Amino acid sequence: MAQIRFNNVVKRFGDVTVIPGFSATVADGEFLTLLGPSGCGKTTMLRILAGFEKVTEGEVWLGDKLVSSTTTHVPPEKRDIGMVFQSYAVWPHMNVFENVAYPLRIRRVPKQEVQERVMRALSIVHLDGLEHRMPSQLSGGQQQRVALARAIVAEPKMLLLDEPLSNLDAKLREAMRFEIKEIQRRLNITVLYVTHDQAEAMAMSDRIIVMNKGVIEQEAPPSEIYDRPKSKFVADFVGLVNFLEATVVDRDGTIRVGDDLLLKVTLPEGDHQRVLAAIRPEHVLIRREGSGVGTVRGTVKRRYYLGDQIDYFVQTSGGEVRVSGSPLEGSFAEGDSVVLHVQQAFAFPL
Amino acid sequence: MAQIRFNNVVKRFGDVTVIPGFSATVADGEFLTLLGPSGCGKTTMLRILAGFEKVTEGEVWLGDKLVSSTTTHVPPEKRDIGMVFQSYAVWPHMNVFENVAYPLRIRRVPKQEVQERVMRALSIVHLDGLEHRMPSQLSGGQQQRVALARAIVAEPKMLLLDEPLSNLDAKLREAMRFEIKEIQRRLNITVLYVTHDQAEAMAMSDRIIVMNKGVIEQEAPPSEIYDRPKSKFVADFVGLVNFLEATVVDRDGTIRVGDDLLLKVTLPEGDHQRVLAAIRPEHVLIRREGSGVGTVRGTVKRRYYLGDQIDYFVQTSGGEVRVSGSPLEGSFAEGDSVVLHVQQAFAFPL
Amino acid sequence: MRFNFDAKSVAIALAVAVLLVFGIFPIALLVIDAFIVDGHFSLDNFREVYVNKSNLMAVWNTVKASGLTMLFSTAISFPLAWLVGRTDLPFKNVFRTLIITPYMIPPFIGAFAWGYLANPRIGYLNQWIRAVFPFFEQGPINIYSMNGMVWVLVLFYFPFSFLSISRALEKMDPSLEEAARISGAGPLRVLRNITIPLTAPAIAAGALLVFVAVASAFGIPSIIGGQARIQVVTTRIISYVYVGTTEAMHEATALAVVLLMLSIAVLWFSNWYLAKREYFTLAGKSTRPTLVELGPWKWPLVAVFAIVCFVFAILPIMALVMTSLVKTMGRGFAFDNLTLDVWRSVLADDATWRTLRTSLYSSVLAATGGTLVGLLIAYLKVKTRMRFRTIPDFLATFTNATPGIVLALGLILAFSGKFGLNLYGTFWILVVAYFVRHLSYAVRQAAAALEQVHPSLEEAALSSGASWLRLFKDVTIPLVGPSVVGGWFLVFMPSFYELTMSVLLYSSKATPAGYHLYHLSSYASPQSAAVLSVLILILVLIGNLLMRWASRGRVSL
Amino acid sequence: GCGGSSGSSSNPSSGSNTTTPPATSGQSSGSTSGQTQTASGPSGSIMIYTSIYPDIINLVSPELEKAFPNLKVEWFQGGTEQVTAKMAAEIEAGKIGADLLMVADPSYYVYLKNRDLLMSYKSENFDAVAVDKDTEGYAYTGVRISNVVIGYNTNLVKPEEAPKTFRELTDPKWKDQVVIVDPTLSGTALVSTYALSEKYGWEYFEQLRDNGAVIGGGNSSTETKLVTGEFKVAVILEENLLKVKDRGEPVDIVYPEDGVIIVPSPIGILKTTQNAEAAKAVVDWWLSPEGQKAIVTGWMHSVRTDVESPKGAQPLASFAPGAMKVNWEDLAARSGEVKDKFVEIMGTK
Ligand SMILES: Nc1ncnc2c1ncn2[C@@H]1O[C@H](COP(=O)(O)OP(=O)(O)OP(=O)(O)O)[C@@H](O)[C@H]1O
Ligand SMILES: Nc1ncnc2c1ncn2[C@@H]1O[C@H](COP(=O)(O)OP(=O)(O)OP(=O)(O)O)[C@@H](O)[C@H]1O
Ligand SMILES: [Fe+3]
Ligand SMILES: [Mg+2]
Ligand SMILES: [Mg+2]
Repeated sequence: MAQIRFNNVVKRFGDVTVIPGFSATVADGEFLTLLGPSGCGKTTMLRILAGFEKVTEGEVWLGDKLVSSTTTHVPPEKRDIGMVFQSYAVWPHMNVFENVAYPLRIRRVPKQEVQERVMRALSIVHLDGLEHRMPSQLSGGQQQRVALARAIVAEPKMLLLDEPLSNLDAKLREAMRFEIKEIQRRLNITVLYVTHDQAEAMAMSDRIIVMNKGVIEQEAPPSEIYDRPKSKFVADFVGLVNFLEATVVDRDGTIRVGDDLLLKVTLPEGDHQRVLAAIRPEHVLIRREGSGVGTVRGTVKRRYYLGDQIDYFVQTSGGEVRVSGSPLEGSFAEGDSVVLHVQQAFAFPL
Repeated sequence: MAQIRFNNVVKRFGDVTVIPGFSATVADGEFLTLLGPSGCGKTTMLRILAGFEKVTEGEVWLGDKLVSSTTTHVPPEKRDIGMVFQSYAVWPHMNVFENVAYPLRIRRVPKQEVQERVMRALSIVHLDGLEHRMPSQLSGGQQQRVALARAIVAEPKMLLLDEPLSNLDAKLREAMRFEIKEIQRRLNITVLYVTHDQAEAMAMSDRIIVMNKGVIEQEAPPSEIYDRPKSKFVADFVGLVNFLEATVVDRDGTIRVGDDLLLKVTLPEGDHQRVLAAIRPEHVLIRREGSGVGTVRGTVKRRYYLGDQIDYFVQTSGGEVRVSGSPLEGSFAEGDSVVLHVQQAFAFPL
Repeated sequence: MRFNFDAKSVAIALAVAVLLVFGIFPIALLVIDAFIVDGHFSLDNFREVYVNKSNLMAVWNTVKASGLTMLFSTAISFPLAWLVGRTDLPFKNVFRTLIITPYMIPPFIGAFAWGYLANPRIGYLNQWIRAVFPFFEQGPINIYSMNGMVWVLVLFYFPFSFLSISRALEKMDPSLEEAARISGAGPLRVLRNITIPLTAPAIAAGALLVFVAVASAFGIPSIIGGQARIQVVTTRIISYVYVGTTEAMHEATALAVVLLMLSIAVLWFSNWYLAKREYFTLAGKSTRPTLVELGPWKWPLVAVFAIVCFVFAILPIMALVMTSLVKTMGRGFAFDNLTLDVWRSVLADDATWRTLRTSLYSSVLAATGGTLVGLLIAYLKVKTRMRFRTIPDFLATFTNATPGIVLALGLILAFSGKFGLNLYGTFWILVVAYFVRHLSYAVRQAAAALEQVHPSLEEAALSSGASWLRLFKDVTIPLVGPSVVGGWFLVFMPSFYELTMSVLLYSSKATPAGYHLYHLSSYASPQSAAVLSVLILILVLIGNLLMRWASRGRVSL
Repeated sequence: GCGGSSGSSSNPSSGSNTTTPPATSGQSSGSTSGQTQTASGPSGSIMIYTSIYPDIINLVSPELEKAFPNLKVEWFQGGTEQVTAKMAAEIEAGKIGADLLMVADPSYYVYLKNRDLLMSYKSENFDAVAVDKDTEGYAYTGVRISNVVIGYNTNLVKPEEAPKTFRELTDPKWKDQVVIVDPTLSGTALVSTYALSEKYGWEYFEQLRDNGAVIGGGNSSTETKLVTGEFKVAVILEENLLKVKDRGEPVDIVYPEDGVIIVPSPIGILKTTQNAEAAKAVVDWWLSPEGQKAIVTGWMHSVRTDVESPKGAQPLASFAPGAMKVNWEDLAARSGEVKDKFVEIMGTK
């Protein structure tokens, strides 16, 4: 059983309160991602779950077992966890093979099987052939993959991955994502994942917890996080968004940005005169012409070519709006006069 | 003068040849990105340039000064560089302020000015208020930003950044990108940048060098790399691509993939009967209907929601094709029958 | 390769030059002389010395005593160092200092103290034990045996391993251990697989120092070994030297060569073992220092540690104090036989303070110089790729393995003006002697600490534009700081009470405390010697407190 | 150099050929000499290497200062063995720091004389010396007398039960109760070892060993073991016993009937001295009743018959006739061998 329950966990380092109160449940076999700005407490939560940090207050349950509270503390090695540390923590005195084999040796896996499983894990992380290298003879990404292989080799009940792919190139990262997902599915293990890569979070997670300063901002499946962000913070943090001040025109949800952009939104609760309109770049079409609700005229200020897309910053009467265009739809130059067609928008209290 | 010239640089560690031969020139004030798979030698090249590794063969010139060769070696501290290490290398015995102030102290900057410049650098990397923390009291991303602040604080002639943003969240990463670009423009310094983030590379670089196993595969501005990849490797490594086998139908550049997908491409040199067609997901429109050159019928096999886009894997007669759809264009379900409109494609020798 | 006149090479070259001139040159003079008989090259001295049965026996005893002491020292040090370095043990700062106080007592005085405590007839300990268990007629503890000698040796020399191991443990990135915990290993397993192997450089450094220090030690073996009828190489060497003839001096040197060989063998083995691995446990990504919580073990372990400290430190000091307080030693410790006269006379003696001052100056200079040169030699060995980089380390080990008496003779030979430099008869010969004899303590501590430091930390300073000297001062030294302080102390302390060389090298202008101690113990009374060594101990402890206070806890033992 | 001869080149009195002994009266401590010899006494400086006790040095220093106001007397003090080791190195380095040598072991002077390192000087007090002296070359002369005797702890042994002879120490009565001084550490112990082995053969030491006799280290640590009662009986220097007995410790002395071992420690001038006049004057002073009194204060016997024995000691004359004979030349030649043999016997159980 690897259901996880955090019960109002509080963590303080000296005077600094890092986690003011964290409650969440992770289902058995779930893939949960922690998203949040640098320094918001993600690593701290993983370390609490792993048993490296004690809780200042609150409880952590694994299944029906209390593993952490102010009075109880099950040691890390009794929690059956695989973990990738943000700092890798690859052992400098062991070669690659020995590093990865370690969790198996601890579990007294027969020698022959150790050999096989280590080689399999190494080939999963594309490190075949480097098993006799020492960590200092590896590149950063290679070390990170050693850490990943070590975490998965023993097929633990629970995987805690702290930015396990941050130093890998896009290709490899995608391959690794796939492998991790594969392992999770095959063994039905619970995964707690920390990443800064939004695509990673969206593609892999069953559920995402967005944290801010140690507090949960929203806890929902990826699409909900993206499409129905509960707060300005979430909208801003996950994906790109333009924030523009708007006036409520009609209580049915019509708001106006600047002089001429009318938008239909779900108004936030409460009686607001003015709200913040949030528009995602990919929810805007950029065209030469157009008019009506959701359209606004503007001028291309800056243009960034990103390969698979082109980013434009367009000056409108309501402010600068960032828009993503497909390279297929033709390209606009800086200074061009364009019409933006906003397809979808949110509104938050100012 | 911070023009950099690598003259057939070779690097071996014992028996392992990491760089078989590297020649390139970086112009003064240029922003050059090294892209390449994990372990291909990017860090090694930066370290050679910084002077931490000696060259096994070849020469490195800074302006008109030979700084590295088999007989010459200008020590790192004489090269006026700022560097962010892949492993941060934040000094554990100094607090944040002292870490960042160090390059200034070395340059005997007056105390008052040190204070100002350090605080400015810290605010650039969004670490205001943490200046008295010790590194062990910082999160991973915070440490990485200390390393970045330390690299830029003295405004060196040359910045070597080895995945400086890998542990930062998307928001912060974008802010940092902007700051780095800003500094580069303002001071007209030369930047050598290593990243795994393709968007980062595309957005920031004047030029990109794509490396593979220590060898330069292509060296060109971002758009060229993306749109006119010289090799299958480059096409594959930079951005996403579908590779499908194709038969040359006409020497003018018409090829056929599977039974019915006809494409117009620039044929690779040589007399090929069969070629490899490369199609980027974002160069394909996914629609319910359509026909003609560049279209092919298929069935949606899998669908991934990524927030700002939706990825489809579509089975066609020529193989599975990955396509990126905009959430605006309506959504297709797994099993739907669709028509793909390929707008653009490359061809490589098989 | 073009030769670079950079600061790094110059500093290292200077350090090596100092070692060669002051350490190797004098020894070489003697050793070369030992090969010359009647003006011709000859192995006669060596043959003479090494066919002698007693000498061979002594070599074996030396190997045995040094080996056993090394083993036990390491075995004791590791758990204690771990407790103070990595756990939340209460009072650990007190324990840390207390446990190494034996090192602050001159070994031969300590040997006397243990004689008072544990001689089979009237040792205090044995008397107490017999009071509780009357069925013992004698003993039961006999300090005058191989076991007894090893016991005393361990007490006096284990601080070498304790200091280096505890520093290494403190500096280690805890996530390395955590990674093993999470792999399913229990704390003991982690200790075995991760902690111990990763602190191998520190363990080896300590073990090596203990071995070499014991092999070249004279005080304890002569006092305890003599009565136990255990001859070791140093006691044999002394007996040659004390013949007083030039020929005997050469024979002594020839015999001392076996100690050099032994020490090379041990150092070579340790280098070979360490070379196979990497030990970077202090890298560029900092992780949170976590202390192992002892939980319910906390207070039992405090009790155990307290007992250990009591036996190691308090008991012998008590024996010394008790001895120093009696009127007549023949009547033992009884209330009507107590007096403060001895204390009064030692404290009032002008010579006490004069010699203490001389020792303070000379040993501070020796320790500071030794630390600096040692750090550079260690740096050369660990952090550069220069050819022959390990050789100075070997040479420093030579000077450490050479018994004090032989080294002193070499220094007289070398520095009485025959070769241009005339230090003999001045204060500086003492500084040189202390420096040379104890240099390798600093080298070992520094080398073990440097092995831990990931190169990127230094590279970051270079890329910040720091010259090597700055880098060394700002980054390298602070990173290995506690070990450097430990190394300094390890050189300082034995220099402060050094006796064997001091007795030959002192002059009326510069008389060190070691000579005074010798004088008190052999001409005045063992009581006044006890007073002086307790006085030294108190002064050093006060010094440590002051240092800790002045540096706000950063610099201390 | 070790300072000994540094100031001697400017010796104004080097031309004078008659040196009046500083104190001839023998009653008061140099009071007359101070007035008469001030202007013409030896000057410069002189270095004495010695093994006499620092207390004695402290005692005589003011006296010497009074006697030779222009002379700076410097001391290097250490055990005989340390002094000789230092000398060995200095000889090798070609730079002997000492002008005057006063160590315990007579055989060492034989060695130095054989190497032609001692200056021949017949002191005006030479004839007053009653013990071994170099009557052929005048290279050295005895200046103080130490005796190896038997000591016992009076708390543990009644006077009537105390051993009377060295021989008796091999008696089972003294099993495990005897402590002796290590000849590898002490020159006087070397002499006694040599003398006993000559008299009784090496079997004597084998028997001692089998009887559980123990090596107690140097004289002082052996003394402590006797005083504290760790051992009942010790073979040790008389002067050590006299000193602690005076301090109130429970020890007493037996002058063994099979012969006390008398060690007449000499004084000699090094040939290399730069200040021979001063050296000679100081030798004269040491041999004068004045100097000899200081010796006696240090619990040793005087070499002169006209000076009393130390407090608590039997007069030399009472045991000198029965003393063991020592052939100093032979010992000088064989000291290494003697030590080896001793170690070989005692170093095995
Ligand atoms: N010992 C400490 N004392 C004070 N504050 C601390 C200490 N250790 C960590 N912190 C703070 O706790 C916060 C949470 O740290 P944590 O490592 O959990 O962040 P994170 O979310 O993992 O960030 P990142 O994405 O940058 O790795 C940080 O702001 C950090 O500065
Ligand atoms: N001492 C060494 N001995 C043998 N091979 C080494 C040594 N050091 C590095 N390598 C190899 O050199 C190659 C290049 O390493 P480098 O660190 O430059 O890669 P990188 O491109 O920076 O990779 P990453 O993106 O993973 O950081 C790697 O394959 C690595 O395994
Ligand atoms: Fe003596
Ligand atoms: Mg983190
Ligand atoms: Mg790298």
